[in-house]
Order: sequence, then C-alpha cells, then structure tokens
Amino acid sequence: MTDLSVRIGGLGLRNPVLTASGTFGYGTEYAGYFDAGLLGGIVTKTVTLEPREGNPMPRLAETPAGMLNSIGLANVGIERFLSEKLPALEGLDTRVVVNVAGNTAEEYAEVTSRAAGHPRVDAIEVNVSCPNVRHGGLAFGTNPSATAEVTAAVRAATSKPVIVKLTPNVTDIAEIARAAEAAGADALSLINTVLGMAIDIGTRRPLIARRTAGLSGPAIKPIAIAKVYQVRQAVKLPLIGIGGIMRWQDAVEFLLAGATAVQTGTLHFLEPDGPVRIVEGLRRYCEERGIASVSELVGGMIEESS
Amino acid sequence: MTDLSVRIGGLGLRNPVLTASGTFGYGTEYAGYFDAGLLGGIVTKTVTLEPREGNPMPRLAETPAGMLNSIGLANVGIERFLSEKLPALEGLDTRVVVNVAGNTAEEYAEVTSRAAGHPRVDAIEVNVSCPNVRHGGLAFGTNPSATAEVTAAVRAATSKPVIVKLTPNVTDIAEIARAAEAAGADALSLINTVLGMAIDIGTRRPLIARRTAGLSGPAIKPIAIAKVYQVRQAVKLPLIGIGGIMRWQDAVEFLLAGATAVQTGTLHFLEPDGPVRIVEGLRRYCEERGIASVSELVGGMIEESS
Amino acid sequence: MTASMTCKVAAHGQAGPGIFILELKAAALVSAAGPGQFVHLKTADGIDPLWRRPFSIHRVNRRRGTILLSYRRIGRGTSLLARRTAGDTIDLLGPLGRPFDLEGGFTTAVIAAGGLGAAPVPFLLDALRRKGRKAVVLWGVRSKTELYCLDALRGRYTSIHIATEDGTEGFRGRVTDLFGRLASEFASGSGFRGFACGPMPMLKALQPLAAASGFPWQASLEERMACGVGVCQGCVVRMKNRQYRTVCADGPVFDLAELDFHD
Amino acid sequence: MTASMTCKVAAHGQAGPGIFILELKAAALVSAAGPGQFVHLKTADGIDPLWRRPFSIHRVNRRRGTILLSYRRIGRGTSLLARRTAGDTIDLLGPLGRPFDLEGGFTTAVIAAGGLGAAPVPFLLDALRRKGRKAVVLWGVRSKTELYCLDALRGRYTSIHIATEDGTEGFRGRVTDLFGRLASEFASGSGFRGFACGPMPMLKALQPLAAASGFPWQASLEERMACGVGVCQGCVVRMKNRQYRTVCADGPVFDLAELDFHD
Ligand SMILES: Cc1cc2nc3c(=O)[nH]c(=O)nc-3n(C[C@H](O)[C@H](O)[C@H](O)COP(=O)(O)OP(=O)(O)OC[C@H]3O[C@@H](n4cnc5c(N)ncnc54)[C@H](O)[C@@H]3O)c2cc1C
Ligand SMILES: Cc1cc2nc3c(=O)[nH]c(=O)nc-3n(C[C@H](O)[C@H](O)[C@H](O)COP(=O)(O)OP(=O)(O)OC[C@H]3O[C@@H](n4cnc5c(N)ncnc54)[C@H](O)[C@@H]3O)c2cc1C
Ligand SMILES: Cc1cc2nc3c(=O)[nH]c(=O)nc-3n(C[C@H](O)[C@H](O)[C@H](O)COP(=O)(O)O)c2cc1C
Ligand SMILES: Cc1cc2nc3c(=O)[nH]c(=O)nc-3n(C[C@H](O)[C@H](O)[C@H](O)COP(=O)(O)O)c2cc1C
Ligand code: FES
Ligand code: FES
Repeated sequence: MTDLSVRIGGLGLRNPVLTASGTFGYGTEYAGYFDAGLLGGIVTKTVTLEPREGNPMPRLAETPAGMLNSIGLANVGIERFLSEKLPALEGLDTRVVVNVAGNTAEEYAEVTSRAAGHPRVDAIEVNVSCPNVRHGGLAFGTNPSATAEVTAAVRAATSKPVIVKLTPNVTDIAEIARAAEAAGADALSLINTVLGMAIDIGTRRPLIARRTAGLSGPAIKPIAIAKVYQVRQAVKLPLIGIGGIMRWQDAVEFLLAGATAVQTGTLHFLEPDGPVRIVEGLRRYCEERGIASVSELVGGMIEESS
Repeated sequence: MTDLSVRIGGLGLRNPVLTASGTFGYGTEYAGYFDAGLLGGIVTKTVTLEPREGNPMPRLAETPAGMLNSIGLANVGIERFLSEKLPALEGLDTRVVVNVAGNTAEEYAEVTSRAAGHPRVDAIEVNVSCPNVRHGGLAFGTNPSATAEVTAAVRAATSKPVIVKLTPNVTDIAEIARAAEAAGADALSLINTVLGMAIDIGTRRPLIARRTAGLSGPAIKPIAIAKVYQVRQAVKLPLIGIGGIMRWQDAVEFLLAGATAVQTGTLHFLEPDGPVRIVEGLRRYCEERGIASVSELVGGMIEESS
Repeated sequence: MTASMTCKVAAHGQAGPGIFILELKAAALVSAAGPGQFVHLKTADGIDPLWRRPFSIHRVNRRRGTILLSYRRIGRGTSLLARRTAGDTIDLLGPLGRPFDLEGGFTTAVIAAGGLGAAPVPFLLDALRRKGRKAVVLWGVRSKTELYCLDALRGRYTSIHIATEDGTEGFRGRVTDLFGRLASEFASGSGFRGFACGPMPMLKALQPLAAASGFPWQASLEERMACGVGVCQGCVVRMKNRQYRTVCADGPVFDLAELDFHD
Repeated sequence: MTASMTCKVAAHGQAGPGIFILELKAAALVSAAGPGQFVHLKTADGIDPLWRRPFSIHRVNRRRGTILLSYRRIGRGTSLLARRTAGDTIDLLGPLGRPFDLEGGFTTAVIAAGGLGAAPVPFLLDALRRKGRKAVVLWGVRSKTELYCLDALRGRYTSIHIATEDGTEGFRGRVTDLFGRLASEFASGSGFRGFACGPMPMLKALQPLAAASGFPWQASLEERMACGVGVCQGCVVRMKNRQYRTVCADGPVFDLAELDFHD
C-alpha cells in the first residue's frame, strides 16, 4: 500500500491532487460526478471583498490543445461566500483552500482574515497572477516587491498556511518566488494562465471581449514544468504544480520536476471526474513500482538525460 | 487580382510568407518539395562567427500541439555559410534574410557586416531570443538595454534592413520592442520559442539534454498573437508574426493582430510545402472577399468583440 | 441528477446536406431529460479539439431507451462526430441545463425556430402533446435544403409554417418576418406561450415582436461552452438587470424579455 | 528525389501481437528506395500527435507497386495508424535517409537485428539476393511472440538464427550473446560485411564485438525525429570525432565503428 499523503506548508493532504481555482466552482458543482473526499483538496474560485460580475462576454475561446478564459474573477464576494458557499462544504472530507484576491494588499488581507477565520478553511491561496483583471492580479505578481507586499499582508492576517500562486508571464519567475518566500509564504503554486489572444477571422473581432486572456490546458504544460523546475532551484518551499494536467502521467511529471502536489483545472471541463482518475493512476503507478510514498517522487528527476 | 506584396522596413516582399529561422535549413534542403520562389522570403538558420556543433542530444521532444527544441544554434559558421551555403541560393527568386547571433554585440556586428556584404543577402534578422544557448540569445533579448546595444551594433554594421527577433519570455515585451526601435531596427519579428521543459516519466530524465528548451507549434499561437498585438501598440515598426502558424487562417489572424508578414516554422516538419499552401490560401481568401491588397488586413482587427 | 456516461451509438444517419441525426443508447436520460436540455459530448478521443461540444436533445425514444441529437457538421468537432457509426461509443454529460417551462396555464405554444435552432423542437412538441397543448411552429431557414425532420414536427395538435430566406419553400423571408405576418392569429394574447430557439441575431430581432405579442416568451440560447455545468462561468449572457447568467446552468432557456442583447 | 505524397492503403493486417504490416501503393518509391531508407508518415489528420512518424521500409513489392512497412503499436501515433484500413489514404515523405551500402567486395552479409529493428531486414535481404550475396541473420527478441515475417527472412542464400531473452525460441539470450557464440563462423573476417539494426543499447553492446569481428559493420539508428529531412538538426547522434550527425539525413545508416555511444 502506497502512502499517497503529502504535506504542503504544514497542511497534510490525503493525496497530492487538488482542483485548481476557477475550475471547480465553490466545490459543490461537481458533487453529482464524484466525491470530492477522494481528492487531496479543493481550491475555490477566487474570492474578493465585494461581489464581482466579471468581464464582458465572450469570455471563452478554444485554442490548439488549450483554451483562453477571461472570466475576470467573477465571484459572489466574501460575504456571500461565507454565508452561502462555505456551509455547503461542511460535509466534505477534504482540504478546503480559499483563493483570494483584491485591489490592494489591504483587501487581500481583509478577505484572508475573514475567510481564514472560518474553521472549514484549511489554507489560503493568494492569487497575484490573474491576467484578466486591471487591478490586483498580474500587476502584483509580475513585480517582486508587490508580490512580497501582498504576501506579507496575507501572512499577517492568518496563521493558516499561505500559498502564493505565481504567474508565468515574467522574465524571471525565480525572483518572484524568492520574494514570496522571504515575505512568509508557506508554499507556492504555479502556474496561473499564460497571457494569450485569439481573433475570429470571420468577424475580424477578438474572440474574447477583453482581447487578451489566460491560456490553460495541455498546450501550456511544458511551460509549467519549466517554471516548476526553475522555482524548485530558487526556493525551499513546497510547490504545487499546475498547468495542462490531463493524465496521471502529467502529475508524475510535475512531481519529478519538483512539485509536492498538483492542481488540475481545464481537465474538469473535459472529464469532471478527471482528478479522481489521476489519484487512482498515481496509486497504481506507485504500487506497481513498489514506491512506498508518493513523496519519493518529488524532485526525483535525474538531471542527466538518457 | 489581389496584390499580395508587402514592405518590411524598406524590403519589398512578393508575399507576406517567409520561413522561420532554424526550420528551413540554409534554404535548399526543401528544394525537392517546392520552389522557394513562391514565398515572400526565407530566413536562414542562425549563423554565428564560429561554427557550432550545437547542444548535446536528445534535442527534440513532442508536446501537446507543440514541440521542444534545443538545437542550440548548431551552424557552419559565417565563413562556410558564405562560401558553401549562400552560393546555392543564387538561383532562388526570393528574399534571403540571414539570421545572426553572437556572444557579444561585437560578434553580432561582425557576422552582420560579413553576411550583409554579400549581394545575395537582402536583410538581417537579429536573434536575441534563443532560449537554447548560455550566452547571447535570451540573455540579450530579455533586457532592454542589451537589446538596444546589440541592435545598435548591427545597425551600424549594415545599411540593409535590420529585423530584431523578440522573445516572449519577458514580463513586458513592449519595453524590449521600444528599445529595439529606438536603437535603429527597421522591423521586429516575434515570437521566438517559449521556454519549456518535459520529463520522461519512464526514465525520470529530462526529455531534452539541456533540460529546458524552446516550445514552438500550434500550442504557442495564442501567446504569439497576444505579443504581436501588444507590440503593435508600442511601436511603429512593421512586425513579422511567428508562432504556431499551420494554416492560412492563422496567417490572417497574425495580420489582423498587426503583423505585416509572417514566418512559418514547425509547420515545415509536418508539411514541407505548408508555406506555399498558406500563400495560396491567402490569395484565395483575399480574392473571394475582393480585398485588393493583402496589406489592408494588417492591424485590421476590429477592437470590439462581436 | 446529471452524470458522465459512455453511450453506444444506436443509429447515425444523414437527414440533409451536412445535417445528421445521432441516436444514442441512454436509458437513464430518457426519463431524466426535459425539452430544451442538452448533452455535452466528447467528439475527439484526444485533445483535438479540446472541449466537449453541446447539443440539444432533439427527441427521446422511450421505447428504444435512446436520445436523438440532430446537428450540422460545421467544424472539427462535428466532423469527428459525423464519423461515428452504430456500435461506437461516445462519452456524454447530461442532461444539462434547465428545460423549457411547460407548467401553468396556456393552451397553445407558439414556437419560433431559426435554422438548426430547431433541434430541440421535436422533443418540445412531444412534451406539449403529452400535456394536450396545441402548437404552432414557425421555422425559418436560409434555403429549403436546410429543412429536416419535418415529419417529427407535423402531427396532432401541431401546425407548421416555413420561411426560407431564398423563397425556395413557404414564406420568403425570415422567421421574424413570418411571425410578424401571422401575428394577428395570436392577437388575443391569452392562452399562448412563446418558445424561441435559434441564433442570437434572430432572438434579438424577435425580442421586440415578442414583447408586443402580449404573451410570455422563453428563449433557448447558444454560447461557446467549456464546462457545460456552470463551473467555469464562461458561457455567460447579460440580463437586463446587468447581471451575467451562465447559459449552461442558468439556461439555456431564459425569459426572452430579460435578455440584454447589447451590441 | 524525395517527395511528399498521398498514398492509398493497399492492405493492412496484424502479423503478431501489436505488430502490423502496412502495404502502401507508392509506385514511385519502389524503384527509388533502397534498403535502410525510411518514410515519414502523418498518423493524425490534425495535430494530435503533431509530428510525423518514421518507419523503415520493410519490403517493396515491385509487381504491385507497393511498399510495405512493419510496425509495433506503442503510442498514439501507431495506434492511429493501426486504425487505417485498405482504401484509406496516408500522407508520406520518402524515401528518406541513406540506405545500406551494398557496393564493394563481400560475399556474405551478417545481419544482427534487435526486436522491431528487424523491420528493414527483409528489404535488405531482397537486395542482397538480387546481388547474389549470401546472408546470415541473427535476430534477437524478448520472446517468441515478437517474431514475425519469418517467411520473408528465410529463403535462398539466407540462414537465420533466433535468440529470445526468455528462451521461448532458439538461443536463450540477447542477439549480441548469440553473435558471440557464432563468432567463430565469421572468424576468417574476409568476405563478410556486418549490418546491424536495433535499439541503441543493442548497438552499443554490439560495437566492441563488431570491432573484434575483423569485418566492417554498418548500423541503422533510430532517434526521435521532427522534420525527417535534415533541416531541424534535431535527431543528432555523436560521432567519435565529437561531431553531430543527423540520423534522418546523414543516416540512419552509419559506420558502426564511428558512433560515439556516450552514456
Ligand atoms: C446549448 C447548446 C445546444 C446546441 N445544440 C445544437 C444542436 O442541437 N445541433 C447543432 O448542430 N448544434 C448545436 N449547438 C451548436 C454546437 O454546439 C456547435 O455547432 C458545435 O459545438 C460546433 O463544433 P465544431 O467543432 O464542429 O465547430 P467549431 O470548429 O468549434 O466551429 C466552427 C465554426 O462554427 C462556429 N460555432 C461554434 N460553436 C458555435 C455555436 N454554439 N453557435 C454558433 N456558432 C458556433 C465557430 O465560431 C466557428 O466559426 C448547440 C450549442 C449549445 C451551446
Ligand atoms: C529511422 C526510423 C525508422 C523506424 N522504423 C520503424 C519500423 O520500421 N517499425 C517500427 O515499429 N518502428 C520504427 N521506428 C520507431 C517508430 O518511429 C516509433 O515507434 C513511432 O514513432 C512511435 O510513435 P507513437 O506515436 O506510436 O509512440 P509515441 O507516443 O511517440 O511513443 C510511445 C513510447 O515509445 C517511445 N518511442 C517513440 N519513438 C521511439 C523510437 N524511435 N525509438 C524508441 N522508442 C520510441 C516513446 O519515448 C514513448 O515512451 C523507426 C524510427 C526511426 C527513427
Ligand atoms: C475558466 C478558468 C477560470 C479560472 N479562474 C481562476 C481564478 O479565479 N483564480 C485563479 O487563481 N486561477 C484561475 N484559473 C487558473 C487555473 O486555476 C489554473 O492555474 C490554470 O487554468 C492552469 O491549469 P490548467 O492548465 O490545468 O487549467 C482559471 C482557469 C480557468 C480555465
Ligand atoms: C527546430 C527549431 C530550430 C530553431 N532554430 C532557430 C534559430 O536558429 N534561430 C532563431 O532565431 N529561431 C529558431 N527557431 C525558432 C523559430 O524560428 C520560430 O521563431 C519558432 O519556432 C516559432 O514558430 P513556429 O511555432 O511556427 O515554429 C527554431 C525553431 C525550431 C522548431
Ligand atoms: S460553460 Fe462553464 S459555466 Fe457554462
Ligand atoms: S529530424 Fe530534423 S534533422 Fe533529423
């Protein structure tokens, strides 16, 4: 029997598979498809202080082996999140990570302290990497000192584990990762979506109303693996790998590159029960190879090519 | 009859389709497959002062809708390029752009002056964006002042058109583009490959010897379109769009985003005559819609989504 | 309860130029589904294309335990779908979305359909007939070749009016023009309920006519979809109150009067 | 002259567990191709997988104007290929690479093949027979089920020795062990020429034995390929002189002694 459990910044997870923010709703939408208790954890859609309607439509486009989204952090706001969404998660036997964002570091801190104050919340993921909003998001995550400022503010607002979610849209992700580490993050998750765009040549208009959007899906997996590998070298914090995971093999690839856990996102839209199948695949893989603990795989890439 | 010709920094092209550096050899390897005279131009593999063997093997990996390469500017050096490769291009009725790189700005300038001195050479493309070499390449292209330095050195070394090829692996590509423009570039081409990585979970080794490599192919098209659109807003120079072009529709998408011409790369490996089919598709598209000149499409995206 | 399932193709055939009828063994859906709901299909066995594709339930066959879809081959996904043959399996999510509301007092359904938007109409008619309601179908297409499944539309309690843009069959013009012409038949307003399904421009053109008709209209919308289940917040439309609603989970059926067709 | 062409599948069948023989109408290749050359096939009609896939020419059938390929279904590309049936078309580049060198003075070919590396051997044997040379084939596989096309290997002038790692047929061990055991038969050295085709580890193990054999060896290599025509510089192997050579254009056949199997 393989031990699939891992620890992320003090947080024990039953297994290393979580659902990525914005791709699993508030945790109950897929309830009919499988038991979220089979997962290591779920990460909620980004929550902000005030409710947000999100960006104008169209918000979605399909691209080669990927997709663009420009949801723009549409969410019910922390108030309704606490009163309407969290209670529905009470019965779930899995870790609940609340993903937070704001227009200022203070807003991040306030959402954090309100969310983390709730006993059902196990950790906070800090979204400084959304490409689809004017304020907050990327504007913070592309700048080391702004990343540090937000991280420190969130850190001060809770004693629960703080995971900072990084953007790949930077020249030097290691620098940002170090800034988050120095400011008190317990773990890093990466990557958020890659900035992309697509044009409908029939209408000559952008396929996404806000024009640029966030690219996710298998297309970005090699980018994500490279970033995890680079950040692995730069910091000591545990990493959560995200980007284009479709099969358990992809999850193993992220672990070997240096991630302690992974999040699946776009996968859910193709296969709602995809994350569970990844857990099963990981278990089978480890058992067949006599791997006693999945954490043996973490950072297990042999540096030389074959 | 549609006029397919375009002008790139003083250089007239029969049509807006060129072959991208490193994906068309020295211009003659695909001679058996089609007549390069049907294209707007060809861009040679990057040439350096000294011959280079390139990176250790394995150098290639396939990824979802894309590929990683780590060729590392393997080339015969400027000497043999001039004596062995260029003469074979004498008979070709198309534009010849020589792509150059070096370890220092001086080396870029020297390769440029030797290449541009040859009458068969119509323009120089400056590779400050190769992710697969330690010196030169990315180290220049991710830094505005280094980009400016190399551009100025190349500019001083020739009066022929100078095209600076940009990397997408930066936080703010507009800043790099402006630096190249200010330093005297006649045009910009973008994008070079995106940094990526892949691991063989069977052997647990990186699929590419040098570990990180350059991602190309359809997977990166949305990234490339976004970069072209961003740079279009930042500079006045003509742009050459590159990244994941597989069909004439993709070429139209790049033109609408703001490119005056395009380069095809990975496409050749799937369909050697792909670039010619793109020229044909562009012609048909324009004729069917009564577009008198293909340049009417350039930057023709309607900003509002439908 | 929606679910993910693997269904066998029971039959698959062409119903017109580029128009196909796909019959899937899906006993669980037969009783669960209502008219206006849709299923979300995997068309590729890999990632090209990446997304599932949504299709309205065209009909259900209770006896055979099947659902039928009708679709037009327009791109890669529907081309891959068109290659499936009887016995093949298809991965499906469904039934998804909220069906047409057939409760409450009305005696006659006025159904305006545009092009392939007519896909859910046979299922709607079957449900109306079971409730003993009458129906008037107004169906607009570009040209007569786009008409299909006319037999499924005709029947007890149902009258049908065709409009073609090129005049090759029935009334020459759009379905909205046709509705304008027939509007006097529904002038009393009472006892009618409107159902519209078709492309956005048609629904937009219909909105003022519907508002003037004196009876309430529901409209079924189409938007590009990723998840299909309300999770990604991608497939939104705007309401008159400025709020966004997801087509897949809040819709695809909405109160036509509440939709904000901004331009 | 190599070219890109669309070929019809003339026949396609299984030759063993997961092993297929694909016959393609390609009259132009029949005369142009030499043993050791390969073709580069599109296996998908889209971009999944993105690259073409290289396969050695297994045989040519001059009478039918066809070439035959033999392959093992191991991943997505070969799985898609395995679905093609007679009458389907396949896009192909070829013939590519440099064939085995059969010129010059030798009377007997010693052919060492490992696993599916045996794919080009029948074509090689046909060419040798036409030149009136004898051949000794040493073929190593993991288990007897991997043996296929034995009929094509047997024949005039040819003797064949099998090695299986699990001992289910012939000699128990690897092909290099088998060669070591038979080496005395080739001890004179003169009149022999060696041909090796198989995975890298086999070729690496063979290199010192070949060096000791007293006659020259050619080896056919496999590497991951993008372009297949020498353009991308991706599929390189290292030579003893530290230079890189492309497998697709400078090879796939190399002088075994010149290869640098670094580890
Ligand atoms: C709730 C719902 C129910 C639907 N029911 C049916 C149905 O019963 N029968 C049917 O034939 N179609 C139906 N559609 C539309 C159907 O989903 C699309 O035709 C299909 O996704 C196209 O896939 P494709 O890969 O073949 O085309 P793509 O390659 O994705 O697209 C080809 C072209 O069609 C356009 N296109 C794609 N999707 C749509 C769309 N939803 N509306 C308008 N244009 C589009 C694209 O922009 C592109 O120009 C429905 C859509 C929704 C949202
Ligand atoms: C010149 C040349 C000639 C060849 N001739 C033949 C032939 O006649 N018959 C035949 O069956 N195969 C032959 N091969 C190998 C064949 O090209 C691969 O088996 C095929 O590309 C696999 O494609 P896939 O999509 O099914 O597998 P993929 O999904 O690409 O790969 C599946 C697994 O196989 C491994 N793999 C892929 N390609 C190779 C390779 N070249 N060598 C070893 N492992 C590989 C991958 O790393 C992966 O683990 C040849 C290769 C070359 C370079
Ligand atoms: C529709 C959609 C909505 C998303 N919303 C959020 C969000 O609200 N907050 C966030 O941090 N990331 C968001 N993401 C990014 C994902 O969490 C994830 O980082 C990204 O999609 C890459 O993973 P994938 O390739 O597996 O999808 C969203 C992604 C998608 C596709
Ligand atoms: C195998 C390979 C080799 C390349 N070599 C070079 C090079 O020598 N110089 C250069 O500027 N770009 C090089 N590139 C980058 C391409 O010119 C192009 O910018 C990139 O591949 C994106 O275009 P694509 O997606 O159409 O391939 C190379 C790309 C590939 C795939
Ligand atoms: S498609 Fe995801 S919310 Fe509708
Ligand atoms: S595969 Fe491109 S050089 Fe061999």
